[in-house]
Amino acid sequence: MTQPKDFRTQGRAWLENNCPADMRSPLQTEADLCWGGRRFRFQSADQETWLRNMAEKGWTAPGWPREYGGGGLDQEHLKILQEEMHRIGARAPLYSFGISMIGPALLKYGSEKLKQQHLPPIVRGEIRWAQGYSEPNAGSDLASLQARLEDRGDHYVLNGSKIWTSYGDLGDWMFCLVRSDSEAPKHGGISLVLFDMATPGVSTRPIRLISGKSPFTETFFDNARVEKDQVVGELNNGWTVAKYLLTHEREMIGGSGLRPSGEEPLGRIAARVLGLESGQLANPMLRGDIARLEIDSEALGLTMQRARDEVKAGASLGATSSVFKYIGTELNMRRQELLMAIHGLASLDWSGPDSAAGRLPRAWLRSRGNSIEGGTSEIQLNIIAKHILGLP
Amino acid sequence: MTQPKDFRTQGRAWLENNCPADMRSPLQTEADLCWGGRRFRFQSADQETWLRNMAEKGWTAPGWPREYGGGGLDQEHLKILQEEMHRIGARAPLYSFGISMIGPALLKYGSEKLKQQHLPPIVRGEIRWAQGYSEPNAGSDLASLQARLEDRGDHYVLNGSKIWTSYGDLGDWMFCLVRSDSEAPKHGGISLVLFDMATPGVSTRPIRLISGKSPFTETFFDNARVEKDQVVGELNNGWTVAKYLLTHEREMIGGSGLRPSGEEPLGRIAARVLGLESGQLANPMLRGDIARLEIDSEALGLTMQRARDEVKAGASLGATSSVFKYIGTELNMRRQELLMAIHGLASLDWSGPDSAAGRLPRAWLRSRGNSIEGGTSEIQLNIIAKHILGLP
Amino acid sequence: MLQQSARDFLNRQAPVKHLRSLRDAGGSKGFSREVWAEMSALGWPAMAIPEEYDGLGFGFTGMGIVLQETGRTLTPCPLLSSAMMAAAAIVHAGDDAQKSTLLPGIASGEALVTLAFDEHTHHRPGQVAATAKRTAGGFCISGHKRFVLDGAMSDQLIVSARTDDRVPDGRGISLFIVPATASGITITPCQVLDTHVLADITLDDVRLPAAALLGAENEGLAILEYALDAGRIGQSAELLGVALEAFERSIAYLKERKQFGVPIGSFQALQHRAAVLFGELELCKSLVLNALHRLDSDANEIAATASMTKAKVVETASKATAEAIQWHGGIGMTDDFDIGFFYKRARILETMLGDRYFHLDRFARQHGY
Amino acid sequence: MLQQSARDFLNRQAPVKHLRSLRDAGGSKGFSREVWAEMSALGWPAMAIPEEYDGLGFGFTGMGIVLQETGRTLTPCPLLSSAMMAAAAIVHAGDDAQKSTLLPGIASGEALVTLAFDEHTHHRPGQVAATAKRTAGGFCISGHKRFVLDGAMSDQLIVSARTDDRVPDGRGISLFIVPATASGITITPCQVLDTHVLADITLDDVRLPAAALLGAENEGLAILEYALDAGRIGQSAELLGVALEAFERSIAYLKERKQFGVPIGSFQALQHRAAVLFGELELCKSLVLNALHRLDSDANEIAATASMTKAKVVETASKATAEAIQWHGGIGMTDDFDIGFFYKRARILETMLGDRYFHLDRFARQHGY
Repeated sequence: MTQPKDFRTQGRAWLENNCPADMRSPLQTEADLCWGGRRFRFQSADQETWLRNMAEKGWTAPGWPREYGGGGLDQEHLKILQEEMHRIGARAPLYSFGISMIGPALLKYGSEKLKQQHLPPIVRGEIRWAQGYSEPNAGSDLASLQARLEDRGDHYVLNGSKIWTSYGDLGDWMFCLVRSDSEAPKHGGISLVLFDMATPGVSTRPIRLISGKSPFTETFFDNARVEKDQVVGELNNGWTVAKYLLTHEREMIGGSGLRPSGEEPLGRIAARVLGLESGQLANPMLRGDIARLEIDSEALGLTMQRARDEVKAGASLGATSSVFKYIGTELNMRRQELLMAIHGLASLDWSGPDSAAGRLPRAWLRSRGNSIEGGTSEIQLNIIAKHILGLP
Repeated sequence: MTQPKDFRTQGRAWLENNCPADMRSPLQTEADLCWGGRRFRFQSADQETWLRNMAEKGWTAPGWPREYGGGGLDQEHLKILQEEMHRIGARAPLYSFGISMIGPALLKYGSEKLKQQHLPPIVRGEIRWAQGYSEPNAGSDLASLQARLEDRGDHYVLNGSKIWTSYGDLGDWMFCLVRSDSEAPKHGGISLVLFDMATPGVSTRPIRLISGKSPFTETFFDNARVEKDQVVGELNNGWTVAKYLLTHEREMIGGSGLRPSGEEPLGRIAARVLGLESGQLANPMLRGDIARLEIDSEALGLTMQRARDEVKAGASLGATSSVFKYIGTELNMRRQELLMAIHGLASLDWSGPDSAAGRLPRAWLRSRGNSIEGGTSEIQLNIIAKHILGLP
Repeated sequence: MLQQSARDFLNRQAPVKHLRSLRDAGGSKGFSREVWAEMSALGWPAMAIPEEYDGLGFGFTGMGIVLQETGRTLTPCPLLSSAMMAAAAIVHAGDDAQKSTLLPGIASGEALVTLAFDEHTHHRPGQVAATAKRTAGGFCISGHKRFVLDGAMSDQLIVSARTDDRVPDGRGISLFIVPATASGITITPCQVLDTHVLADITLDDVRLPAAALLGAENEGLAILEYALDAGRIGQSAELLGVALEAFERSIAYLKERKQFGVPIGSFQALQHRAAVLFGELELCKSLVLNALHRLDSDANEIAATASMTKAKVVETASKATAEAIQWHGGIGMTDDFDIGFFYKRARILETMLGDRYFHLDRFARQHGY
Repeated sequence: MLQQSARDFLNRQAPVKHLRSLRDAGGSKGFSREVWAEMSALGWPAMAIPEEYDGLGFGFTGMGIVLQETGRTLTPCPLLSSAMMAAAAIVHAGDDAQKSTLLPGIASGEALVTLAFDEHTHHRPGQVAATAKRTAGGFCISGHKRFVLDGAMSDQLIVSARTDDRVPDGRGISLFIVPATASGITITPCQVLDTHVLADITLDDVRLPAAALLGAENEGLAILEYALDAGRIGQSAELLGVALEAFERSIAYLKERKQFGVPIGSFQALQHRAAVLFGELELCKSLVLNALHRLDSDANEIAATASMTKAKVVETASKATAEAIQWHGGIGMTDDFDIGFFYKRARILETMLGDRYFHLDRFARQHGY
């Protein structure tokens, strides 16, 4: 591997040449996120170029092995790449549940065939993945699932439904937790299977949230065909894979507690919007809550970095992801509450010019789901109590 | 009964003539409290006079029936008396677990003999009562008690021990929860008995707290004799009496969340100690916490008044006492924390002149016990959840 | 009695699905004239208006009880803007002619009057840039008022404007009664979070007779603050209703919804949070009752009471409605389910007329620290 | 390694019962000279002192690790006052002569130096009434310093005094190295909550040579603030140890103590509170590590870091030690049981060098709001 110092020099030069200028500005709206996939429409030629260039280097998934299209970088080189991207304010070229969730699970549990088949298209942003975990009425009790996988000799068929599929209407493939043995005890008899969402018998219906948006769907399976080689890990051993995948999801969600890159610190926003009086925020009672949030957010960032360093040194993330999930989502909710308070009456506007078409209140409402999705806060606290603290 | 208006006029005149001037100033230290009892030493002749005068009118227990020495006042007259005492800043003539705890239980459950025997000396402040409830290692699980009452024909004998007896070393009589039938289920077989603490076989040992003071004792029973007529209510039915008595204790403890009468409001103390800058507290971050505490404390006072009005209208206090106990003790702990912050470095002084011999930090440390004694906060929340909200 | 009859009426005629249907119909009305006519027939807008002006003379306590019930059903109506706040200003400071002209209409519900005072994105009633200049026949007002409650549906506006630049902040402000149809007025409705409609109002050389002045010249801020405090107390009553309803629905859900084979209400962690919240709501009930009584008995001392009450009720309602979503889980996040409307309504009520920070600060200042 | 060896030593030589025995013995020493001599033999006071002055040159990170361990055992010692804060001031601002004279003694533990700066009942290092007047041979200092950490046991004091009245607040203050035995000095020890001893020090026309000036004249506040920030970070490390130990002892108790027939740690409400606290403690660990690294690498930018760290660690430690008492129940309130000492120590560490409110305010100011 290139020496770190050389890697930095070369990487910097490459980024300078290959990152379009427009891709070096902070994200303005959710529409600026590049999710890739068959149905994705690029917002601009620059957005597409940036994805292509990065995918070619394998830097959309820089830590994955080169044989599956990844960048093959170790922790030290990864950090350098992050720093250099941060230096020029480069946007992430691709947001992807393929990279953050199913990819790591395939790398750890998938057959060689599955890796070869799925990882390279993920790296290239060609296939967008949807998550099929929750079911209606199951809620936090994830393992009580009912979607049924039946063996039909040379293939399986799937019946049932899932709920809370993020952007299910835009997904190409789904990784889906199903019951493959209804006789087995609750946590046995579960499998993680993959299938194309264009398969006949798979359909979706959007769920409208209190924010007025529909980032989730329900997904229905009516005798949908699943190929036999699309089981991740062993049949009926999917709960293990699912739990591993959940730790990645939790850590990812926990990141919502950090200040979004490119966004002004809360205190500065408050000073700008509310004004100062003798150097202090004109709203003195708000100051303390803002300071506490900023400190906690900084502390979470330091803690996630520390955990990454420890993982690098051989520790397992495991239940710690529950700590990040819990704290990160609490912080994002507090942050959204404070943004509402900072913007005052303008924050109520559902459509007017002051609030950029209600972006602020919609983000505030959306954040309430943070402590529910990906395992409720209560579930995370249970996990911490049992698996970290060892309480009975 | 006297007309309210006349009662106010006559009461005011009587108080004017019978409340010594010294008894109209705020309490300075705990030593100013008049607890009465055989071992009590009056601080001053005025303190003794004030107790005698009030006891003669029955106004140490103004709501009790006149036949047992009480004042015989109804709610309306009680309120007038309170207002008139408040008007001249009169101290309470007597602090007494007899009045706040065992008295109401005797009035409701006691035999005529027990009422005649015990209530008048309580009104006169002649007998100081101690509470024998908690036992070592029982903690919140009050009903798991072990102190054993055995029938010896014409009397009982008691063996075992109690813990957390408030001022057990100064008590004259004890009301004591004991196991009278070891075969009965946990909440059955419990009795509430009364005995003189001078009875042979009863001894106490002080418990030193983190505040350095010893307001509690352990109490030991070694074949102590208990008379048969000193059972409150029926034998083995003491749990009912005990629970009734506890609601009174909880409401009393809840009162610790109110600003002590005669004490400055917290905000005013802070302004005096810390100073103001352009009309605001020089410590801007502390302001919010003080304001929240003052509001909560005011709200608790209004709520306790509302509950008293509802009890007057026929409602039962019951589980509501748990709300007061929980909130009141939380508020007192917050209040003590804020007092420490307001007094800054001076609050650390364990003995020096600035802190009046460590009064402030000792009160702060003592307050930590508020959420433990009289049933922990956790127990109160359980009671609210089950008995008020009806959660399963 | 009043409470029960209000509750029965609202559950029948304007439950939460009434709000939902208003929203789904779109438009800029914000409330239903039909429902308002029925409320008026029940005498609700007349409650706090003296009998001599065709009111019922019951005072604000009854109004608060009704507002608490509209909070439970989230029913949008101009009770707060017209029958409580505007009425309070007119009763408190109007002359006989103004009272006779305006109050009977407010009482019957046929006329709507609202206060137009905020000019910033934050509630700062003392910061007034709108001006009212003396003319031969009276005054000429220009300025820009924002976030006016029911501003698009009202017949009359009570507008704050600066009549004297030379006196320091807090004085030099006057109030004027302005017909919404007066020449020079432009009203732009703006829909907020939950379908309530606020208005942006510009006044461009609006000419008024001298009789339009409400109360003494330059002394309008005190009148305005009194009316706002009445409004804050009314809001607190409404918020209490919002919080209680969200809490009670959630407690019912905790008993019914099962997970891991048991009702989720059997989990002690949720039980304790529910119990703590119950206690906070008890405190809020007492504060609201107390504030309404004070408003009826001791009108000059209500500023500290209003801020104390609103600060506490807002924090509790915000907590209660957020917990309501959390306890409902995923379904609580969906638009199909009603609980999210409570969270939105609590936010609107918090933000208008000063949020928790505004009132904590005001409470502390009023107590000299 | 350092952590483990420190822990082993402290558990053996100075566990919590060491603090208890010091307290029960009374007196005004505050710490044990014998234990301090052993700590010194292990090189602890030498860690942050450069090698050229007989130190180990390891920087502050190692010191923080040791302080975290003394927090776990609540061991009183002058590591913070002398080897961290005074050393920081001297290394940062001292001239060669001062360094050569003072640092080797601090490193060996034989000399104790402490900062004397507070004059009020609240930590306000910029408000200095003590004066230092120029004399023929140097300076003459008068003033009253309060709450001086280890002030009764130190050999040298670093005293802040005003050298120029005419420059506005923040400048015009200078630091002086003053022998504790100098003529005109009166030292009165005062015992605080948990047996630690602070001192009240009056300086009455204390005459000093010119060489007593530490750093540039009139620029002492910046040096003092740097040394205080080092101290605040050291305190945070110690507080973290206090909090972690109280938390771990409590978790162990939750597993062992039974009520209603089950371990109390099986009650979900306590489990969740413990889990939340665990997360907060994880954040604190990261903040403390980060602050120590920053102190070693980037000495000019530590003010915001120090305030951020102390504000958060204080709130968490206060919560953790209070919960520790609560979870232990009645026994936690007794003096016989050790857990109360953690609560007391947390309070002292919070209050000295600025409490949570002080540092939240400072953090906000440093970030321009």
